Amino acid sequence: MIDAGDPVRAVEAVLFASEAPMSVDEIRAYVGPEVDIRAALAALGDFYAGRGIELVRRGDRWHFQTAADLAHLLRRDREDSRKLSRAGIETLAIIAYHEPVTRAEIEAIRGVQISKGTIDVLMEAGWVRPAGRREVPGRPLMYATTAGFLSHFGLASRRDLPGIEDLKAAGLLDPVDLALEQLDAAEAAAESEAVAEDE
Amino acid sequence: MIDAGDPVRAVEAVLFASEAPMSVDEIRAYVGPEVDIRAALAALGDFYAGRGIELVRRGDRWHFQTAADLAHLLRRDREDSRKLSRAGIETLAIIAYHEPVTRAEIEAIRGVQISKGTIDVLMEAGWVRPAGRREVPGRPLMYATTAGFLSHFGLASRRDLPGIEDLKAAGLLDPVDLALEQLDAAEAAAESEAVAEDE
Amino acid sequence: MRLKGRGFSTGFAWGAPPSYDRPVDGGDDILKIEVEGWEGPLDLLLALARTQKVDLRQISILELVEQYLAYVHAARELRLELAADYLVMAAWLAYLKSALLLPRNPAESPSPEELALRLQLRLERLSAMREAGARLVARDRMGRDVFPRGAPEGLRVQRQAKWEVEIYDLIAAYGRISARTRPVMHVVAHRDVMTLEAALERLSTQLGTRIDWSVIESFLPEGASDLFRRSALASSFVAALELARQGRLEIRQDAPFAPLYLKAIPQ
Repeated sequence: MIDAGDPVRAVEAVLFASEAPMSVDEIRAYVGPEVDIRAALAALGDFYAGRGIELVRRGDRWHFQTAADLAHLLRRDREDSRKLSRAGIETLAIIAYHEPVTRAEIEAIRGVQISKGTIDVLMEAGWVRPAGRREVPGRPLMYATTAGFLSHFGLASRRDLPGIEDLKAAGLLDPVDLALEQLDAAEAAAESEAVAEDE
Repeated sequence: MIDAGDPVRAVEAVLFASEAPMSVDEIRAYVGPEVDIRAALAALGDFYAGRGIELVRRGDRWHFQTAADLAHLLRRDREDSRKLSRAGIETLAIIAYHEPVTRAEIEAIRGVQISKGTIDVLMEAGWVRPAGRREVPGRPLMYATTAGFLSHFGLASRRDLPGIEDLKAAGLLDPVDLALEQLDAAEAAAESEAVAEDE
Repeated sequence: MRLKGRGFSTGFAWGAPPSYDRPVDGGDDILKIEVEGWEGPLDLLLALARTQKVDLRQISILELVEQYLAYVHAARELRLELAADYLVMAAWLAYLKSALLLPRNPAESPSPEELALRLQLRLERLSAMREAGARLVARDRMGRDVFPRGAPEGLRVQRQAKWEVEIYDLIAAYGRISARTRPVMHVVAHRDVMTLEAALERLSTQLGTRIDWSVIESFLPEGASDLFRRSALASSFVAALELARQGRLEIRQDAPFAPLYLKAIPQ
């Protein structure tokens, strides 16, 4: 039987009441500095393993959610409002596996320009954020994924992206060399336009 | 050890994800007709007894909530240091020197209108309180300072506030010519009488 | 295939070019083309490469080039207006094909083999990303497969403003208000002055008793206060000017700021 003493109860209550995943520091701000929060989280994780509710880690944040294998019970009359276009899914995957990447780099990988709205939709969903500028001519904006992305797709960290180690080993996640990828002048022109748009 | 089998897990997940307390019939609509929901609820109730989360019954509906004795953890105070606006300081000074005063009187003394928010801020800070109504047409609310005001400013009583003479000696009044200073003296006398009256 | 004008419905499909005899799309003899479905020439190349049914690493680039060119050719025969980038890719692939087939020019860099390898890597990367995207969206997703708590109590941060204000600020503010709003009254203190009229009379009278040039100060009353003397001097000077205008006296000054002498003009 788990020790239901104060620290574990406190962390359990705070995470349970929270509207968003919480980092250890955020939890500490509520339960107090003297609590060993990592130990409490470990105890809670063991305790909830296999139950209808699970404690999960997403990035450096923790939260409770329903067990995935019970989705069929809960999904009824909930419709997936976030249907992503094919371009959206690919763009999201490229950002997640290559981050930070510029729009021109995403376009080089996909071999086609992406419409302005594609990244906007991903940002609106809270999965993608601007992440500084690439220090090359034009200083194009770079994009990266967010904590919300990890949490939505059930990833503890980017290392958990499916197959990322294999892709890395195969050299398929090497930085996109725009100069090499630009197979033709037309694409190069299109990309420099896109870069200009980003400004 | 509690049975973490399907019925209990299912009810647990459904109640957890629900946005409102659920009746047995509502739960059944999610988990299926073959499930003994009352038994599952009883098992969950036992299981969560004494934890940071509790299963509670409200009428004929059930829901999870944070343990009542931990409610204090769900709130934390944060102090933001902020500068009181000039209007705020002046209004507080006028209330302190002239209390009880109505808003119209404060404005007459300041020579400038004050916004509604100014007195609200002072009340929120715990320095000013409503102090009855002036028995004149419109019955305007009067304001006075609080014990919190005295303790914040390290005053034993309002009589500790320096009078006009003290302010002058401290160079806190703009230089004025001789005739005006005599006028001040007369007013200061009148004011100290007024203060005495208030005590 | 993206077409200019987008005049085709998304369900449009057309048959494979006659020269194209390889079964595609899982045994289907027809290469179905969603007109709006192709996302650029690379996408089309990847779909064509898939028809080789080998690992992308073992793909025959020459064969792929043939497939692509045949495809573009067929599209043109059908008078479909291909977007420019498809044609640019076709031109580049035709160049690559000839470079791969013709005798090597060793000075040329990058070599045709390297270009072919890059194309293959691009296809691999696009394929990998497409697959990764599919795996990503198939995961247990929040709000679709797993659910957060439906009615969290919520955590509250109570912001308490800690007002930075000292007793000094308060008192200084009151001083400021007092200074600002007290009724402003100007009282001119009573002072002894010699009026112009008095000075005129005094000067006229005294002038008759003097014979020679006399300094103006000698006309001022003896033993008066300093303030009164200054007033008397000013008034006497103006009176002297008036009398000079009337032709009753002369004024002499040897230099700027030198003593001022007065003398009556005999009438």
